[in-house]
Amino acid sequence: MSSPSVVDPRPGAAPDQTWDPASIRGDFPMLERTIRGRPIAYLDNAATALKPRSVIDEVVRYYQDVTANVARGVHTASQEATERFETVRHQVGMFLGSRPADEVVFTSGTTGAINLVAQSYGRAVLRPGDEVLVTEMEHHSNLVPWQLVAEQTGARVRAIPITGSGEVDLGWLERNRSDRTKIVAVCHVSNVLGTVVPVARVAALAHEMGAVCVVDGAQGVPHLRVDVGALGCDFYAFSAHKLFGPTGLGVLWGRQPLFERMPPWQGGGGMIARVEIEKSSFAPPPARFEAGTPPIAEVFGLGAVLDYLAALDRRAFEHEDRVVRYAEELLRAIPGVILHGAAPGRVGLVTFSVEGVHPHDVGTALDAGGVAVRAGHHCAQPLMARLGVTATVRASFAPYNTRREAEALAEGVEQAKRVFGQ
Amino acid sequence: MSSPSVVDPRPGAAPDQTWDPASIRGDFPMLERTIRGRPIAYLDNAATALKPRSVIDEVVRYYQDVTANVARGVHTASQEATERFETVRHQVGMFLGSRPADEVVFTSGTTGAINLVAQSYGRAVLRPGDEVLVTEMEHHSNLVPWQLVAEQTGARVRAIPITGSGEVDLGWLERNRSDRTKIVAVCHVSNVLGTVVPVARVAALAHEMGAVCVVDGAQGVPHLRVDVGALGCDFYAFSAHKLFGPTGLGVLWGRQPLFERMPPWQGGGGMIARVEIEKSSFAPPPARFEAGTPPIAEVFGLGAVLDYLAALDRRAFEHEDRVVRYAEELLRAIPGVILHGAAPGRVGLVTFSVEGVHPHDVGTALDAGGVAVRAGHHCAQPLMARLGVTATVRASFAPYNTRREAEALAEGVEQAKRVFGQ
Amino acid sequence: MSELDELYQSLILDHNRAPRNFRELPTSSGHAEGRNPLCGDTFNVWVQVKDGVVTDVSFLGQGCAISKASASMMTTIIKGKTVSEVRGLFDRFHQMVTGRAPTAEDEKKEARNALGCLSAFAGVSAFPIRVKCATLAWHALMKAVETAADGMPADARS
Amino acid sequence: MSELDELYQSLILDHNRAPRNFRELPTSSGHAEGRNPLCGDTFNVWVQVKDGVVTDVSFLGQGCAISKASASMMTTIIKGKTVSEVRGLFDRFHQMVTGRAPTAEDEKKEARNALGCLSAFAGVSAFPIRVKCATLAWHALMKAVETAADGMPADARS
Ligand SMILES: Cc1ncc(COP(=O)(O)O)c(C=O)c1O
Ligand SMILES: Cc1ncc(COP(=O)(O)O)c(C=O)c1O
Repeated sequence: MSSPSVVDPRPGAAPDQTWDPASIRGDFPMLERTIRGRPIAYLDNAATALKPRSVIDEVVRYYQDVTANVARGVHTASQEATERFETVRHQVGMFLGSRPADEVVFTSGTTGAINLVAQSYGRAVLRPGDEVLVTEMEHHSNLVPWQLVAEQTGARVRAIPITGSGEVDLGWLERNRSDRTKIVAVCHVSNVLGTVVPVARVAALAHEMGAVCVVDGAQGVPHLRVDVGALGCDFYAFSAHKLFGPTGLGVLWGRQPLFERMPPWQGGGGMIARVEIEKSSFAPPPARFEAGTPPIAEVFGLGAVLDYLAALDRRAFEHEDRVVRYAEELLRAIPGVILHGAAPGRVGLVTFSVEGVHPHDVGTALDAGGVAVRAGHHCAQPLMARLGVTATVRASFAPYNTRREAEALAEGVEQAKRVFGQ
Repeated sequence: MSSPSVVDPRPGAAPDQTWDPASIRGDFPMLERTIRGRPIAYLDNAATALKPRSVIDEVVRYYQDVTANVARGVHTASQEATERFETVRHQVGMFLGSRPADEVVFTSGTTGAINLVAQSYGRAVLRPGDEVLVTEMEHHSNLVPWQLVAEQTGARVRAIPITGSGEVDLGWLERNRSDRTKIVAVCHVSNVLGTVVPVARVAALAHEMGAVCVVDGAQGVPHLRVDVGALGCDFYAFSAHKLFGPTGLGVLWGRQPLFERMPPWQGGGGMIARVEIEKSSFAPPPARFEAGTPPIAEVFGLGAVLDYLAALDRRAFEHEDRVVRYAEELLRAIPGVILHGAAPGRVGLVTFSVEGVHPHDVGTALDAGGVAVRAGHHCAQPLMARLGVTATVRASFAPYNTRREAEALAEGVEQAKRVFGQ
Repeated sequence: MSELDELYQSLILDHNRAPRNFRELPTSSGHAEGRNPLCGDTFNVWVQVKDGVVTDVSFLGQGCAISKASASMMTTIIKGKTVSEVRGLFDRFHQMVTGRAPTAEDEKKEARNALGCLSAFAGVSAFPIRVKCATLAWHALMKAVETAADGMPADARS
Repeated sequence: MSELDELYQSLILDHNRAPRNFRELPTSSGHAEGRNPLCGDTFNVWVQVKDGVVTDVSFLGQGCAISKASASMMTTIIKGKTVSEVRGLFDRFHQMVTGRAPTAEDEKKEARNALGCLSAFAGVSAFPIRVKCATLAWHALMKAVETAADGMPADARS
């Protein structure tokens, strides 16, 4: 098992001191593969991130050495699995800013987590005429669940507009919030523009109206240190697979007093107190919200992710930032490339269009050079409409990405332009 | 990668011809571990089954070589992952009796699958006074979801009683079904009694009333060849982890015309056709029911399971049956042991009580001898009430289990009796 | 020739730049919309069918080079063909772009002859994810032809 | 002694077979129910608290040997103790069964003295899943004592 290189910055070292991604690239087996005969330049991290060896090993460990269901058996393997499972719950609490473990619910993903809040909290509190505010740049996973519960309850979904640079229009929020505002659901980081939403401000504005603030942190946790206490939000959701972890697992963090009052969403094993044919009573949170056998191997893997991140040199993220800025510079220098999003402090990605070349064709041209990006609407059709496009190209980064990969990206774009004779 | 031993039965070979589980035990790494210094006797397969090496390897392959999100990217890895993902969907269709792949929805588990049917189909069709019939021996996962939707719609959940031997009382069903009966939800195999429910009969009785038949196949697929066409049911749910596959993944099979008319349950990426802030339109099934990033590595693993099972000598299951009968015999011979369930043709497990010794204490005594069983209510509290107990001990089997392990079970029970001086 | 150049042959680039029959038909007997859920690209296809023969066809829409060129080339090649010939052509085209082209020498030749300039799309099979792009307009066409076949004026349908 | 025999010491087996104070108190100032979600086992605990001292305590319920013996032994040991002594005792007990007992020799000895016959449950730490069983009645007791502390008659509460 390889482990991340931990280099203590020397006292007084300059903050932009070089950190070499080569020190961790060996941890990620997927970086060894080739695409059409070339080394892969994986710039689709916002879709799903690559997994370090230690995470894969921990998933394997569950399947090889600790296979058992959790919270159900008196036998040793079940007990070991349960202990590990609950330890990771605790770790997740710490990761989100030292929160008690019973505020951590394991779900099937960010999408599952937001549907849970919508169907349990939302359905219980929303009345006809109430409003759920989202932003114009939400991922469908933080929009459609609210549309569904709005339809069920007679509430309405409205979008906080974004400014030309891709920032949330807080003035609009201040003017348009009212006592009908019950839920304000925003992303922490936009998966298209990289904008960091000022969650603390949004949450404060929501709370003044008695509304709760739900944060889609799918793109937050991979790039920012998250402290839900400091953010002041009420719910925070993320996916393990975008945080270098396994597929099939998400986290919903929620404030205990809210969880306590929320009805269950799904019914099944593990979430009950007492069951009779005609009625049942339910377990306290977090169990109340975890019906059925949970994603156990996946939780093991997430534990290894958190260990990996804890040991990772924080300069890795400064390096990531620099590579993103470098990619941006290179692309900006190419005539006909239009960059989307210009919010100060944006993180993790560059989204762009190439004049006269469809994003899919750019994507294919890049793929032919081994560069993996995402071309499409990024599950953010309302934002595409706002930007006046149907699709864009997005290159998204992680600490293991290199300046060389940013260059391969720019070369691929040049190549696409050449093919299309622009 | 080890693969299952495939021995073609010689023509005319006796059907009970010996098949040696040793021929596959090497495929299951977990069988190498020890419990308290003894080799593990894993008899908790109904809680979760052990995983063959080829399944673990396939999960690892996704994380090492094909990491990408599915159905979203134009790049090579995404394309490879998507192809494999859809191939497994097709494989699952074949596994369930050659059904078209668009009748296969991937979920988070059996529990997720049944909640999907309850909240999408059930919520749309149930009216006040309508009835959902389940059996008295359902797992909470095939009961509580119906209670929740019944409460939301004013419908009522009623239980078809079971007979003294643990069979579904079909006479009761015939007498009590009516045009208020909208859904009949039954397990294929009871997770406590091992009873095989005559699904074809139940489905026919349901259809005569215009009701649909939902089958909880969590304990069906590990022991029976399933052909949903022959069963005549409308929905069939199972969990990969109980079928020697990964955690975090389930399957909902459903008839295409029903799926076609069902509204989405969860909202999110991947299940939409067109999204605007105020409203969205949805993709056709199965995508409509798969919001968010699906459990991709898990689906890869399930593909390997189906390959493994296809290559597995069918005598393996006859062997399993014989070991179950042997365990039953050994236990029956111990004074003070009470066996629960006596339905002819029951499969996979033995559930019992030991007079004067609490099931947890039996479970701990067995664990001390390396024997892993489940002691508890098995998420079937109404059945426990019917049996007049709060908990039982369940030993559940798979083809890799041996006669020696059945003996270890009986010895452990004797040991528990000795400790408690019975 | 690199895989990329193979995919984007000059014929394709030409049709992408200057799509043929890129308009709505003034009168049509069939119309359908095709949508690529991956990228949100949409094409509208109109057909005029008379006595089982496609007498005119056109399209409009937004899309990538592959989908646009494929739509354009489709319109040029099917005009004057019978509906069943069009079906056969689509089958062959589909086989080619999914890499399931015939392997026997004579069948291969026959397929090449039948496909004509559509052979330019052979490179798509190296990029399976782009198959949807190459067949988007074709699927819409087949829908349009089916609605046309029932004899109702196109306007009476949604 | 095997781990199993260590867990089920004769004292535990004796209390399991013949639980002490296995009844409802005729009058009590506090009552609570404890439920083990794992197995559905339920215990009811009643306490009589006077001037901060537990003057009487009893229990009823179904459970495994560990939970029943633990409940029984608990009732015998806390009678006459002050509420804060009971709290301290539960802390020590909890530490022992979770395997977090003190390691320093003097503290160890002190703990052993304080726990008295409760030391019979030391073997539970080898079976962590059984910790819930060993502490079930204790948790109920603490709840009962808390409700008792507010001075309202038990019947006035749910
Ligand atoms: C009969 C039956 N139904 C449903 C389930 C629930 O399956 P899961 O927990 O994988 O969702 C189980 C197993 O726990 C079961 O045995
Ligand atoms: C901002 C954002 N929210 C939500 C999601 C949905 O996450 P998942 O598909 O893992 O449920 C994603 C990623 O797809 C995302 O980028």
